[in-house]
Formats: sequence, C-alpha cells, structure tokens
Amino acid sequence: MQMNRRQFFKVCSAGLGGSSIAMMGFSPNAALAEVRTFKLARATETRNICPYCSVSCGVLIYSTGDKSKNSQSEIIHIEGDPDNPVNRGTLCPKGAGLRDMVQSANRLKWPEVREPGSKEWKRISWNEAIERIAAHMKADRDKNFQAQNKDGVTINRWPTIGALVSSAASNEAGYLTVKTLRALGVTQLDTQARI
Amino acid sequence: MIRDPKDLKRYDASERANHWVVGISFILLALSGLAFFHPAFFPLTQLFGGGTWARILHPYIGVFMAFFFVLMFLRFKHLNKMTDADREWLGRAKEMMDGNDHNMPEQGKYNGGQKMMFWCMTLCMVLLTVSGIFIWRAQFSVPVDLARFGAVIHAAVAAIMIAMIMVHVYAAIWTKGTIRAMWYGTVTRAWAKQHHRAWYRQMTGK
Amino acid sequence: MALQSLDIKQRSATTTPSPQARQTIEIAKLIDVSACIGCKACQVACMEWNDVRDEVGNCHGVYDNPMDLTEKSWTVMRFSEIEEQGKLEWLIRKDGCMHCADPGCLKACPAPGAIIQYANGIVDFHQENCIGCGYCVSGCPFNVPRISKTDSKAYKCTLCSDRVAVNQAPACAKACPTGAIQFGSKEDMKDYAAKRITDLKERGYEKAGLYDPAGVGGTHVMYVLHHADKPDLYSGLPVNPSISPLVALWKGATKPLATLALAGVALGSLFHYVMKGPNEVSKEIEKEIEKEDAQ
Amino acid sequence: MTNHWVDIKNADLVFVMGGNPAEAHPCGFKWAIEAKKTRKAKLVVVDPRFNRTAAVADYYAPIRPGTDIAFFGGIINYLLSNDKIQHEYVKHYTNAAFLIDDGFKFQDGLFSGYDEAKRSYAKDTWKYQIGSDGYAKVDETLQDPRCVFQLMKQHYSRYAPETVQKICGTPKDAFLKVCEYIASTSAPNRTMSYLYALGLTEHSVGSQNIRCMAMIQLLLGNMGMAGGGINALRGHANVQGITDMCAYSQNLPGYLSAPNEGDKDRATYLEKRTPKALRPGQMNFPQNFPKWFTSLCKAWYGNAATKENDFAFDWLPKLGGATDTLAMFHAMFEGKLNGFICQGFNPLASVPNKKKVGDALAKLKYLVVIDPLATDTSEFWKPHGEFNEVDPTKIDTEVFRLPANLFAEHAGTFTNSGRVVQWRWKSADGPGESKEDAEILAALFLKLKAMYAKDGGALPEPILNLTWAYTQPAKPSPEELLREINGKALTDLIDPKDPTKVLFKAGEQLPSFGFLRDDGSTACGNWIYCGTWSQAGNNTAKRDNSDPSGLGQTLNWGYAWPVNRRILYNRASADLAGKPWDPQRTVMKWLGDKWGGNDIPDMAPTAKPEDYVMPFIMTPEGVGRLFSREIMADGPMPEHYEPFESPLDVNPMHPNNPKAKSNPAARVYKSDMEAFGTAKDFPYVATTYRLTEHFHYWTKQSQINAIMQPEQFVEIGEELAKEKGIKAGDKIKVRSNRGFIKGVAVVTKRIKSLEIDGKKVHTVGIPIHYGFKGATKPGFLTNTLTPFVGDANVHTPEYKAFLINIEKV
Repeated sequence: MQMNRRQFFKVCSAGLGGSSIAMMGFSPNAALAEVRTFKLARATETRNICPYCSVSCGVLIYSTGDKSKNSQSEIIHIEGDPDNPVNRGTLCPKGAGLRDMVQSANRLKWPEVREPGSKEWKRISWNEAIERIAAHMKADRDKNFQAQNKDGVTINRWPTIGALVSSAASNEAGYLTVKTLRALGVTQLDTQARI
Repeated sequence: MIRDPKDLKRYDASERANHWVVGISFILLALSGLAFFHPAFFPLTQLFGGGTWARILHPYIGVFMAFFFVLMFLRFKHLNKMTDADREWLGRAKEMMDGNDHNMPEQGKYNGGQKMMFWCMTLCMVLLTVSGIFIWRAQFSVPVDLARFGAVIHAAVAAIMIAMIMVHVYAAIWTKGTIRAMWYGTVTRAWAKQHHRAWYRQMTGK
Repeated sequence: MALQSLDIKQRSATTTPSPQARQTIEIAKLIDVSACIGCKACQVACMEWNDVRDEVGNCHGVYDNPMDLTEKSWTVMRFSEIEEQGKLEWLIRKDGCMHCADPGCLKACPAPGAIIQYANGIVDFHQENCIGCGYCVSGCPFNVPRISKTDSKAYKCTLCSDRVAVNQAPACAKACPTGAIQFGSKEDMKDYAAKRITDLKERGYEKAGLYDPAGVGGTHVMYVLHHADKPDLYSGLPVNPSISPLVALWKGATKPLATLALAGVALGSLFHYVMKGPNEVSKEIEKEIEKEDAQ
Repeated sequence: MTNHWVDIKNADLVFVMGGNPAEAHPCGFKWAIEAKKTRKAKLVVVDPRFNRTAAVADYYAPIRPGTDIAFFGGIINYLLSNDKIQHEYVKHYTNAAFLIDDGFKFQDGLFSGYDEAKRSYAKDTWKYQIGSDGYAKVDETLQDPRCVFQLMKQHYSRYAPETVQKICGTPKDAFLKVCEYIASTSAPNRTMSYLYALGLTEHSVGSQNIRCMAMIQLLLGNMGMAGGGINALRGHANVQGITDMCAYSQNLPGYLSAPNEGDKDRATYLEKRTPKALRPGQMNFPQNFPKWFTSLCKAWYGNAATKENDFAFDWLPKLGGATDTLAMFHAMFEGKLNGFICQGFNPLASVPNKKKVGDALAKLKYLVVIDPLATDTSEFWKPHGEFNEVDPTKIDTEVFRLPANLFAEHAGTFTNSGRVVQWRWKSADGPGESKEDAEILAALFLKLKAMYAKDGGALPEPILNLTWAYTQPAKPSPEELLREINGKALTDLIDPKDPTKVLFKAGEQLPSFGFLRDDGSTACGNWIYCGTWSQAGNNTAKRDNSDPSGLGQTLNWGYAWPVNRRILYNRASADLAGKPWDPQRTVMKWLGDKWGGNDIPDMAPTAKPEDYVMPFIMTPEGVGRLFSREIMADGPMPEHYEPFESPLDVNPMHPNNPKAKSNPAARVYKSDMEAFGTAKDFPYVATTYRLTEHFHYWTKQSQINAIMQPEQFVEIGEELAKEKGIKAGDKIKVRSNRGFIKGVAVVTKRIKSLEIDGKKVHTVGIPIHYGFKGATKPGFLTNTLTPFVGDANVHTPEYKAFLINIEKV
C-alpha cells in the first residue's frame, strides 16, 4: 500500500486520537465555532456622501437604534454605497475611516471664547456667543462701511472684514453664507478653491 | 506494615520533601503538557482551571520544578557515580526484569538502572527547561525557527521523560517495600539486603 | 447567529471529522498587486469593521505604518523599492493571513476549536477558545498570527467571516478603490487572475503569474504578481512556503508515536507485573534478618 | 472636470501630470485602472516624484517642480512638427484659423504691452483682427502668418526636446516617449483623458499650466469626447459646489462676474458682461447674462428688487482691489482688517508662510472660527512648544470658536468634480451643542438684522430686505435653500411664441435656466443649478444608476450642471456633419432633426450641422481657444517662467532678460519678495503634497488615519541623503527663508537628482497634513516654509516649487 507522509500521520493521529479519548473516558465539550454576529443586521442605514475629496463617494452610514423617539443614534460604521456610480461601494483610506472623523476626540461641542490676552478657552452659551460676535460686527460695520468711493460711485462695501467659506459645507449652506455676507457688504471672501 | 526501629534510614525528611516537590510538579507538568500535546488529553486542562490557566501555569511550574530538581541533583549526584558493578548490573538488567535477581552483582544505595535513570532525567530536565524557554511566548520571544525546534524537542523529550517516570514509578511499585522509603524515609533491612546489599553492608557493617 | 452559519471543515485539536455533508462554495480573495496603489484603504477598512485600533506609532523612515502585523493590525501594506535593469518599481503588497488550505496554525493549535477552517476556506481564530500558547505562530509559514500583549489571545485576519457568512465581501475587498482586491469563488478568482496575467504579459511583464502556493495546499488569499518568478521581491513573500518540517514532525509523527510509546510503557508495566509478579523480598533474606535479630 | 469620473474608463490613454490621483483621489482613480483593464489603456505619469500613481503606471518620467510649461511647450512643438494633430477638429472647432492683431508680439520673454512698474500687461493687442462685418477674421487654410496656428507654431518651435531636457531635467528619450503616447491620441477615434490637480495649479504660472493642456487636448481633438477632456481633480468634497456658489469675491453665484467700482449702475455693469458673438451664427451663450443676474437679484431681494431701483444693484457691494486669500491675509498683516470669519477653514495651516498668517491673525480685533474640529487656526494664539511659539498675553484678538456639524449630521447637496450634484441624508445629531453651518449663519444674520431694525446703522436696507422666507427663520432647511437656488417663476410665464400659453404658473419651480428672464419675473439663486429642484421635485436625490450606453453616463443619478449634461462641449465629439468621431463611444450625434445620443446636447437641440454652430457655446467665437486673447493676465499663449524661488539664476528660455525670469505678471508684495530665498543659501527644490492616508489638515484628527501615517516626514533621494549623511528614520530640519520644520527622513529611490542646465538639482518632498492639534504626533505646519506668492490670474499660492536647505537634527 502506497501512503505518503501526510496520510500516514493522519491515520496515526486519527486512530490514536480516537482510542485515547476512549481511554480517557471523557471528551472535550464541543467548542462553539460561530462567526462574529453581523453587526449591521438591524442597524439604521442612511445614505450620505464622503466629505473629503471631490470624488464625492457615496457612503452608507450605519447607526444604532431605529430613529425612534427615545433612542439616540450613534454612528457605528460607515462603508461605501455600492449604488453610487462613481465609487461603486469602494472607499479610500480617508473615507473608510470616516467614523473616526465623526467621533474625533477633537470635535467641538459647545461655543467657546478666548478673550484678549487670555491663555485659556472659556465655555459660553450660544446666545452669548452670537450676541458678542454680532456686537463686534455691527460696531465695526457701522464704523468702517464705505457707501461711496472718492469718485462718487456707490460701492456699499464693508472693507474691514474678511471671510473664508468652507468647501466642505453643503451647497445650501455655502449659498446662504454667500447671500448673507454679500448682503452685509463683505467683498473680501474666499474659499479653499483658491489654494 | 510494622515499623521497626532497626529499619534502615534511606532518606531524611528534607530529601523526601524535595523528591515530592519535584514529583508533584512533574505530575502537574505532565498532565498540563499532555493536554497541549494531543487533543485526547486536552480535557486535562480542566484540572487547572481551563486551557488558558493550564497554559499560564505550566511554564511557572516548570521553572519551580527545575529549581527543585537542581537541589535534588546536587544532593544526589555523588551517589550516582557509575561503577563497574553498575555497568555489570545494567548488562544483566533483563534477568532482573524477569524477576530473577539472584545473580545480580551487589548494589550500593542505587543500582545501575537507578543511576542511569538519574542521569537521563537530568539530561531531559535540561532539555525541557531550555526548549521550554524557547516556546514560552508570554515571557520570551525567539526566532520562529528556534521556537519550532524548541517545540519539537520539548514534546519529544517530555514524552521520553514521562515514559521514564512511568518506569520509575512502576519500579517502585513492582519492588515491594520501596515506596515507604519515600514516605517514612526507612526501608527494612531485608529489603536493603535483598536489593542493595552493598549499601546494606555499609549501613549495618555486616 | 446559527452555529453553522458557515460549515466547518476542520477544527484545531479535534481528532474526529466535522460534519462534511454540505458542500459550499470555496471562496478566495485575490490581491492584484499590479493594480494596488498602496493606499491602505484595506488597512483602515479592516480596523474600522473589526472595531480595533492600533497604537498611533511613529514614522520609521518608510511609508509602511503600522510597521508590522499586530493583534490590532490584521493587514499591513509592505512597500519595497526595487530597481531592475534600470527600471524603478515600487512594489506594494498587502500582507495578512493567506487562509491556507493546509493551515499550519490550525495544525499546531492545541486548543480544540480555537482555530476553525470553514468549508469555504476561511481559517478563523476563535479567541474565546484560544489559550494563548502561541503555537499558531510557530505553525504559520507566513508569520501572520500575533499574540496580544494585553489578553494573550492570538489574532489575525478573519477574512471577515462575519461578512462572508451573510454573503458580503470582506471589508478590505469592499473598500479597495482600484479593485486590486477582488473577492469571489476561488474558481472565479483564478479566472480573473488569468485575465490580469494576460494583460500584464502584454505590458511586458513576461513572468507575471498567480501566487497560490501548493506547499500549503493552495491559499484562499492569492496574489497576481508581475514578477511571479521572484515573490521574495515583494517584501519577502515566501518563494515556496510550506508548513515547517519541524512543525510537521512535532504535530505529525511525534504526536501518535509518543502517545503510542507512553501507552506502551503503561501497558508494558501492567503486563510485566501481571506476568512476572511483584519483586518482593525473598523469604530467605527475611529469615536471615530475623535470625540476626534473634541473636 | 469637463468630463466626469466614470468617463475616465473610456480613455485610451490616461495622462497624469500635476496630480497624483492614486493618492489624492483613489476612488476616482479606479476608473483609470478600469480603462487599463478593459480597454488596454495606457497610463502615463509625469511628476517630480515616483508616487503611488506612478507605481501602477505604464510609463513614468521625472520633471523638476515648476517647469511644466516647458514640458507642455515641448509636447505642443512635437505635435505640430510631427503633424500629430486632429486636423478637422483643429480647423473647425478651435481658433487656429483666427487672425491676430498685427500689434501682438512676443519678444525676449515678454508679450506686447508689458508695464514693469505695474507688473501687468496692457492687453489691447492680444485680440483678433475684426473684419468689416464686425466678426473676427479667419484663414481656414491656416497659412496666414498672423493666424493663431502659425503664431503658435512659431512660439513653441523654441521648445525642442533638448530644451525640455535642459529646463525640466527630463531625459530626452523619456520626454519623447511621453510625446509618442500622447500623439497616438490624435487619431479621431482615440482619446486621452488628462488628469491634473494642484500639482498644476499651485504655481505662479498655474493657470497657464492648465491652458497648455487645454491647447494640447484641442490639438488632439480630445475635448467633448468620451474618455477625453481636461479633468481637474478637485480637492474638497464640495469645492466644486462652493466654487459654483462663488464663495469668493470676483463672482456672484453661477460665475456671474461681480460688480466692481467701474460699474456705476446696472446698465453699465450688464453691458460689459454681455458679449457679442465673434463669428456669425454662434450661440454665444453668455449673451444671456442679464437674465441670470436679474434672477439672482430677485432671489436675494425679492419684491424689494424692482426695475425702479435697478433690481437692488446698489445693494451689492462693489469690488475694489484684490481680495483673494493672499491679498486678504496681506491686508490683515498690514492691520487693515478688524474682523475675520473662518468657516471650515484652517488658514494657519493651509496658507503659505505660517509666521505671516499667525502675525496677521494676531492683529485682528475678533476672529470667528466655525468648525466641527479644534483647528490649529483657532489656537494660533496658544503656545504649542516649538510648533507654535507665541505669547498669548501679547495677542489681543478675541477668538470665538463655534461648533459646527459634520457631513453625517445634516442633509443637503455636494457637487463632485464631475459637476454631479448629489443629495445627502442626515444620519445622526452632532455632538453636544453643535449646529449646522446654515443655522449658525442664520443666527448671526438674524441677530444683526434685529439690531439694524432696532438701532439702524450703516446701510441697513440690504440686511433688512434680504429674502428670508424660510419656514423656520432660525433654521433654513436645505430643501428650502435648494429650491431657492434652483429658482422659480414669480409671475405666470407666458410663452413668447404663443401668448395664450402659460409656461409656468407663478410660484412654480423652473426646470432649466432657459426659462430665466431679465424682467424680474423669475428668481434664481444660481442659474447653473436651475433644474436641480424642478416642479418634479428634488432631482439631486435621483438614484437610478442605470447606464444604457455603457459609457458610465448614468443620467438619472443625481443632477449634473448644466442641465444634467455629463460631458461638456459634447457637440465636439461628432464631426461637422454630426457623425461621431468614434461611433463606439457616441456621446452626441445629429439624428436628422435634432441632436441626440447618450448625453444632454451641449448645443441648441435643433441647430442643424449645416448651420455651422460651433461646439464651444460659452465662447463668443464658438470655438476652443488656442490663443486666449485678453482673458489671461500673463499672456495669450503660455510661456515658461521659473518659479519665484528657483535653483537657477536665469530663465534658460530668456537668459538675458531678468524681467522674464519668473512670471512677470504675478503679484508679489514687497515684504514677501524680500522673504524669498536664493539657491546660494537654499540649494534644494522643495515641493509639498498630500499623502493618500490623510486629507489636508482634517484627518490628523481621526484616530484611524493617524495610525496609518502618524508623523511628519520628509522625502529625500538616496544621493542627497548620502551627501548629507542622513539615514532613513533620522530626524531632519528643513529650512526655507521663512522658517523651519522638522520631520523624519524617508530616504528613497523614487526621487532622483536631475541635471538642469548643467547643474545637479535635488528635489525634496514634503507632505502637508501635520500640525499641533490632532491625533497624529504633534508637529510643525509645513506651510511655515512656503512662499507668499501666487499665480498671476487667480493667486493660487506657489506651494509646489520653492527653495529649502536640510540638515540632520
């Protein structure tokens, strides 16, 4: 009978193993061999778009709960949206790690102010923040607003303020930002597209 | 069994304690080691609180045993020097095993077989300790090939060692009147005269 | 989740066969190194899906990071710059468990059910059964499993058995932006690889080929290599991997032979006793001693 | 992108120069790999570094940073002198045949009209010869010495392969090999997709770099074709959308040129911006400017914008002087700004010369940072060891930090690089008290409005009258905003051809900008987005990804501007008779009565081929421009100029004219000019870039990305490392004339020294991404090193080529 090394070992070990178990009089409990439960089974799926580069990959965001009234949604996983014709479910290392961006330890949670000369941040309420910023803005606008240039042309410009608008904001937020800033007379505004 | 004041002192208390410390350690090591060696023995890990505990304990028991084995080695090594009589005894060991010890040469405290066993165990113990270190991942990290080599050596030597201990134990059972030497430290003069006549003479002057 | 959501082919430290009646598709992951851009999306997706986060390390003067597989990095990209006949190539290989058909880790593992090979080819570690001995590390021809410093359990790529169990591709394959990681039946993967190899040959890589090493019975993670004749160019991919002969000896011959030997000694002793009887002190000597005492 | 991401798969050649899509846009780059896999396409990369795109390329050629125009000029020369152009296309669809003013000249590195004192050109000679009929004169034989074709041929004949090698350091045979690949796509049925990103734009000649490639693609007939095009791979998820919304000074939403001090009233303003056709019968689409602009005014000021008040023209602020990022920070540095709003932007990290930016911020009275993350900018005043050495007690800026939401926490649209506008749905609430950007803006604006209503102040009208008809004024919803952006009829719109027919009732959403009017009867926040939310509903939320043509057009997925068109200038994909150049990849064809095919026609739908309406409808001449007339600040044809910090003493093209060493029309502030270093002190060329593991200065805040690439490094070639005694893993210090950073040395074979004009030049690569705030190892901001100078046209800073020195720490 021809037998290679592996078969020989198999026969040896199977035969002996069986006999040894009988000899020992007891056998190991069947250890469960189940895979980790599929964690998205009942998670809530929302379609969104990756906020990084301009490929605008479709993403599926999975969160806990079912959006019922008393449950807070917590994002547990983000992966590519296979329906999206551009990324077709794939994601790059940035996109695949989006969950850690959403849950970054450096997310801001409340308004803060650092007062002139101070070494620290101070937590303030939204009301206080908006009131203090608006007071600064109005005082500056009223003081420095230019209605006309030296040639008498109406220019209605607020020259002492500048703004940078986020390229990661949605079109809607961006539009609203432009609309309000222009209404205030801001001409010094720019966005990441420049740089 | 009646204890007789004239029984011969074979082991003092500390020697006996040393022996049993090593012996118990060995039993624990064998039981846990076998569990890792062959699936059939894996349930033995239950004796140690499960597989993980067995894995954690085994090497520490090993170190413990190695330490006490060294003590034992130092105690007994001078008694285990091989002599011509031992060699002759070994040459005729088959007669002995057949239960026919009439023509065996006179033996001192230990016969040739016991001395042989002593040295073999010492060798095994060294091999087991060194190879055990190679595969003790929780404490040491060695190149993978060394670990693989260590695993083979550890397994093979351990099997040999277990077999030897089985022979050692069997010999003690088979030779009636022996085990008490490790319990109370004494043997009967008859036992000594029968099995270790040279030692008997030395002890009794007869 | 049902116990047998994936059918089991073999379990570690188990001497009897697992149920074998059901036949499921053998799956494989194919890593097309020629399409890999080393972006590490697979590394990120793996960590994200499996809820592990490695340490934030340091730069060591190379693009690789983390530098090696760990209990929390189940896959890493390995970068190597080579220059052959004046042509610079940046070979980037995704390293991780190969899911061998003949897994050395499983062979070496002493803990029943700590390593499972599913019928679809996935070799999975079950940490709850793992005793932390590290034998799998010795058993693996690819140097993949890692023992955690904190819980002393062995970890490695699961091929996302949880995803595959519900018929989803592993997280790395799903994420891979360029399709360098493909996932499907092993059959399909081989067909796909053949197409890629033809394309590579047309582009001048005459030695392009599939890495599916026979020494471990084939793998369920395969590579398409431009230089299949020199796998070691790819950060030391083994040229001809197989389970180490030492491991084969240890978990092969030694196991039955030693068990047999021990049984032999035990039985031999028993029968020796039965057949030869105990070795008792002879009556004569006892009498001699009595005589001495009487004197 | 003139084409779109998926379309890259239709290319025969994917050419990447000035970009690194494998690292910066991996998921878009998949389509280049797809082209390789399915069309046997070739991928060619030209870059200073052998990067991860090069790792999968068929061919790679090195180049010295900042010398792209020399390389492109060489390609143009190759194509023209080897007759590798798409003749029919060039003749009809470009301005090759147009005759140029006799006064136009190029001499000694300068075009006619240069004013050295102003560093700018008078461009009155950079124009077409106009015939008696009022149209531009052409010579269809292309033989007239004043025709664009001949001028171009002459201009680029100076860029011989040897010259390219001398300037760029690219070995001649490597350069010629690249030319061969590119020339192969001059066949009418072969296309090249050209991919670029900031590697092309971030130079003092950035705009001209891109012009070069546009010219090459026109010569090859690759514009408008499936698998062709000029494809800018843009940076942020919504940088396209925010650019479309024109969150920058020069334009109003929809690229409507914003009024400036020269526009005294609406009539003068409109007149200047409403061009006349330069050739007979052309669509000259920008002639509709008044409709778009008036509809915008109505969207913003509603009933308050009336014919009588010039549709509130005066309420729009008028531009005066430069207002780009560099200009703004320069003004701030000079103490001319009091307040600054920084929304989702980290200028301390991302604007050149960090020291200057930090000093500028310290001169503000107040700074408002609106961001989801604790940015470096928000803590410019806070000491962070050697990474940010400041004394907070001496900084009087009041800094507010307002927590904004991230993408997952609000709904709305993003526009991708391929102009596809896609809707997103909200997944979870933001952390703590964070709010949406729109809500924060609304809160601030409504507060100011209330203050102006109560107390009055400087010109309150535009504030008080700004339309704000949102259901919850404090929380304008993205749905309402998108409807406003799309636009609607304000009164019933009567069909001009049939007065009995009402096209749209008052209040109805409009389906396309074709219905916008200049009489105040329509409102539209951004004309190019008209159609995103028509009466049929939210078209950006469409999710039918079917692709009947197989070209990847997916016309029912989201909504691409304009009018859901996926490939711009697609009329050019067919010949004069309307037959596709490549029937296998039909984008557009004449169906006998109208245009049709696999896209929305970029052409009047029923304009017959024999009407000779040319494909480039956004130009008054109807054709693509090889000669850009007066549109560019620094010349109608690109010319090589050295970066402002160059390892060479002269421009090898013009060794005798120091004025033509670097871009003569680029704006440089005096103090910044003084901060330039010279090759004597800073002998190595540095270039900055992104790594695939990180996204700008965001992902340093993300644990998982920090793990992937935890620490600042600097890439140097093996030869330089040996010279300097640096080993991989050593810490090195990189100095420019503006500061220093430290990083770990990555010693590589992938950056080689180049032989430039007889001189050995080493390039050093410096990734951005690191800073003092984040999960990565704290580090320096790379832009500590970069020069504060930008492109002559759009002032994009020169991050990609400057001088440094290195030493082992």
